Amino acid sequence: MPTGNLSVTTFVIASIIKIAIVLWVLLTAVAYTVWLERKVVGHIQNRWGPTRVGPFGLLQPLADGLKFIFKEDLTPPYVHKFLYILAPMLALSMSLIAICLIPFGNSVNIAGMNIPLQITDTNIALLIILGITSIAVYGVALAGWSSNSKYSLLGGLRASAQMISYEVALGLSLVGVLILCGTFSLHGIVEAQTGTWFGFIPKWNIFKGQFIAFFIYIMAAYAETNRIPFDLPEAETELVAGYHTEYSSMKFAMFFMAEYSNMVTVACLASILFLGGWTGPVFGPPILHALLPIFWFALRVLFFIFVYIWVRGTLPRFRYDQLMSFAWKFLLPLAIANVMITALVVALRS
Amino acid sequence: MLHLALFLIFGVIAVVGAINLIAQTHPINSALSLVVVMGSLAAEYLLLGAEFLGAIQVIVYAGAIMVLFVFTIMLLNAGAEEQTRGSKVAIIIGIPGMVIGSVAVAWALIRAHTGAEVPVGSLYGSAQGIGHLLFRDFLLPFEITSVLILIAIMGAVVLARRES
Amino acid sequence: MIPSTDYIRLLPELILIVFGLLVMLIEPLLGEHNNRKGLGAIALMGAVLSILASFYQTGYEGAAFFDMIHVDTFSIFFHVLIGLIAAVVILASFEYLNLQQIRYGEYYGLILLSSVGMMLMSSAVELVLIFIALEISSIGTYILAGFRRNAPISIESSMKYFLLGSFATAFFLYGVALMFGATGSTSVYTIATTLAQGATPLAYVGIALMFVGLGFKVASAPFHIWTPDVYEGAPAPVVAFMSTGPKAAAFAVLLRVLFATEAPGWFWLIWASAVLSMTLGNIGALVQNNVKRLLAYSSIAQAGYILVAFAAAKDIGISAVIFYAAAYAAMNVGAFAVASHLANVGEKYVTLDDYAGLGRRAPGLAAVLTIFMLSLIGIPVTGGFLAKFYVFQAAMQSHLTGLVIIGVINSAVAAYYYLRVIVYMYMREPQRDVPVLKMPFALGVSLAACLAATIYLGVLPGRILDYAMASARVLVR
Amino acid sequence: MVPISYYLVLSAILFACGVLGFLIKRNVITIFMSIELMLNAVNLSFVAFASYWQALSGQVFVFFVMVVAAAEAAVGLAIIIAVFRTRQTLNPDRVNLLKL
Repeated sequence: MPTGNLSVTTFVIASIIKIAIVLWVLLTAVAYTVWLERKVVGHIQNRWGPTRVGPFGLLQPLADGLKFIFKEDLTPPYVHKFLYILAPMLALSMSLIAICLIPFGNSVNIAGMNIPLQITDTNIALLIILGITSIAVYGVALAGWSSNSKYSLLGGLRASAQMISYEVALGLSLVGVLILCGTFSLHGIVEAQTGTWFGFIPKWNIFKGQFIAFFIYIMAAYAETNRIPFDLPEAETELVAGYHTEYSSMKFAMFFMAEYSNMVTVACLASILFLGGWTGPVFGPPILHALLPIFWFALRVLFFIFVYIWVRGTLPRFRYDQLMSFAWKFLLPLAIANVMITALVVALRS
Repeated sequence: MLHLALFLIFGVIAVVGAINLIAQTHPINSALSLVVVMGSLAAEYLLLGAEFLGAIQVIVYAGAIMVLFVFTIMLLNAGAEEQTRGSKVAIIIGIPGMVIGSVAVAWALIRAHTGAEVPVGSLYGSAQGIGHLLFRDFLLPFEITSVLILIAIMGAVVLARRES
Repeated sequence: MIPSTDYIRLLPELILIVFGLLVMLIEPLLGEHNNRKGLGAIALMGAVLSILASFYQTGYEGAAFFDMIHVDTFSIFFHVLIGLIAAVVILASFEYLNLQQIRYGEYYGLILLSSVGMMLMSSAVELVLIFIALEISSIGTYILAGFRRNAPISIESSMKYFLLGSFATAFFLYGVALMFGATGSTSVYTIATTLAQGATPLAYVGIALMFVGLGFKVASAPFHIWTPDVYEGAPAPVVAFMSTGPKAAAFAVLLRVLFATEAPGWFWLIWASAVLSMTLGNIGALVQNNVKRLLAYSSIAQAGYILVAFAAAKDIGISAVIFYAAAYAAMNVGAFAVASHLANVGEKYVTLDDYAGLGRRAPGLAAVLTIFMLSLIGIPVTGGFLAKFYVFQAAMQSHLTGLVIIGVINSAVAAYYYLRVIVYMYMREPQRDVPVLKMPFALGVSLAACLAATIYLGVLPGRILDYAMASARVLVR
Repeated sequence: MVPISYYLVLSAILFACGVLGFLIKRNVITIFMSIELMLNAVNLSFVAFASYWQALSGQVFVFFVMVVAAAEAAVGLAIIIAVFRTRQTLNPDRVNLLKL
């Protein structure tokens, strides 16, 4: 049962509170990921990044947000109006739904009630996330098509082809983890990674032989979120801005937010699947017992986001045919080999 | 009660989506209606306890097959369909045939004593359960689907490849 | 663990898969303009080996893979038949592919892999596997139909075949679903035991819907509309393949589904479909000028004759079906092989007028085609005669006088259009200059094989008939 | 509690919609989508009957139907693209080298 040991009312109230907190944290994280990106990339390129608004430019996200809201909301003529409006909404809402399946920590005890730090847990959480990411393709594809512009259409075509192709590798890279953990529940996957070898090597999946899977996942995830070096759909030099060329103001902001919140989701998923989620040393008073797991989790997510930005500051963009052959001729065989080897090892051991 | 309400909500969405699929003239609208139908069918699967299938339905049908359709529509940039008079044979034989067939199926369903109420999720279609069946009893069909997929890939490549 | 005998029971299919993969892997290694005959030779070897493997199965009858397939004399017969059809068609395709500038070696791979589906159809005893096998054979033939890609007519026939075929598959699937609903199982034998306790309306409707799907695959009326168009557009050797192989396999499935499950209420369905197929097929063929279309209508009518045997009593009826399937395969593959040779580059010469005067220009070819036509009419000393004879005999013994009368009248009507082809060949002056190419060796071999089979079945039917009888007994048990 | 027959009726309605779409639509892609709708309707029947008989094999069947649908989609769309290349139209009435 979904309610666990709680009454229905408390469950609903707790869920609403959790949803509010998660949304707030997520949107703040998205805003400050943008800030961080500009800062880090700035430093990599030997400049300062945003400095004017607030100390260290910390209020820059706020200013950006206000700018998006107050800009003229232009709907070009000749677009397919319904789909043109639907597309960004679809993109954003799908990326927000995905986050509600992510567990941020183990359950906490508040006033005698055991509340899991997760909006919802199901037996097939991972599958649902995969389903949501595959629906998210529509946002991009429809944006490209409904704009009725060549650049958008090409960007949309490229993006949907890219996302479908990399989804195969992404899905296969998870199979190894699933074989080791034997569950689709994200909570269960983290549980399966608790403990250490020799007291100091954590039993994370990445150390259980899923090293290659981890890298396949990371590469596929970059492509899924359309980030450099796989940001072909919005390659400015050839396609203006790709599928969102014709979008402005809030609708553009929605795509923007969707992209960054997808980054956060992907980073969360990577931490859960490969790096043991919230596991880590827990000590001190009860309040620390509750907060430390969240801290460890956040640390890992932050690490991934930093790597994202680092890669962006470092690597050039692929060519489109290279991108496709990389997915099909390199990542896919590698992922299949990983699945086969993992399955073989597990089968021989049992 | 909740079960019935959910069934009705998603059932109505599915039927409306199916009708919209027929009523729309632009293929992309039809495709999106079909995605809606598939999504609500996934919800119906969840109501029946087939949670693994529900997820797979979204991933495979809505997320892969229909994306392929949308992709093709975008690629061909096909406009709204023209209203030509189709083959009369299809209408003259097809529609009455369909009506008779529907009546027959409805009659059979009503007579089939399937009015039994089954509790929500009484048959829990977990990934484990399906996996056990798939890799034991249905091992051969499972392996043979690889031939099916191979033949489909080969065919698609041969047919869609441009002449050099 | 799966016992090793299970793999022997799957051996013909496994061999075809391996060779299909081999063709696929070698094809990209060949240069753009290289000849694909080598691939054809590999494919031929695969087909022949799988026929031998089917014979080898004789000592290993029984169920395999958790009761998914059932190897018995019935399935072995169809395995050999399908293997032979594949081998002969591959032989007949060597020249055709060169002539039509088709440089895709996948052609041979597709023939082998779709044969896998057809073979599995004949041995599967589980509706899941039957469905997948049916789809393998169908998808393979959809693609093959569009293989003459530079001709719009070919790709259009592929599209027509694909759309109508998938439509029919959906009906078949719905039938399976209702059958599953009526019995709680998809295994043919479990269904049989459940149905023996009394059938619900669900089972009746399920059978009817499954018949729609299978009726489409065997091109029986009223699900035959696609046949002439698809046969006209598809490459001629492919038509030889898809008018015999999938049809034989679909008849095998129909036999299993109807008789092994003791399904209820199919008699009048089959009866009506048989009458309609014979009549519509023959009437349609009367007015055709295109030889491929003519043969298409003729194959609809032939399906009708086979269905007559379905309606007859079980054992003799089934053996008549099996015998007819073999005879039909021999003469139809032969007829289409001749048509594919005469069609020439771009399939230009396919009308009856192009056949005028063939008796003088290419006496050998004309004689061969004449024999196939006589066999299709049902003239003694040919396989077609005995096949028809057994069908009508079985129907007579089951007191289906009405059906026999309709069938005989139809055969008489049919004689007109088959004879018309012969008349054109021998008694008409050619209207335009139609070049006849030299007979290549491979095609000659395949024609000789068809001819030999047709005559053999007409003169020495004993062994095949005994075998068919034994298969029939296995099926009804 | 919902009787299984409700699910079956829903599935039958969807199937009929698919058949109707196949018969009256004049765009090859939409016709193909109608076929997909029919397959989906059948899947619902399978899941409902699986629930009725308490037999997981019904759900496994749906699994196979999805595989087949995917294979069909790949081939079908390739065929449609090839037809479009030669005829520049998706209207089956204009793809008429073959008379029906």
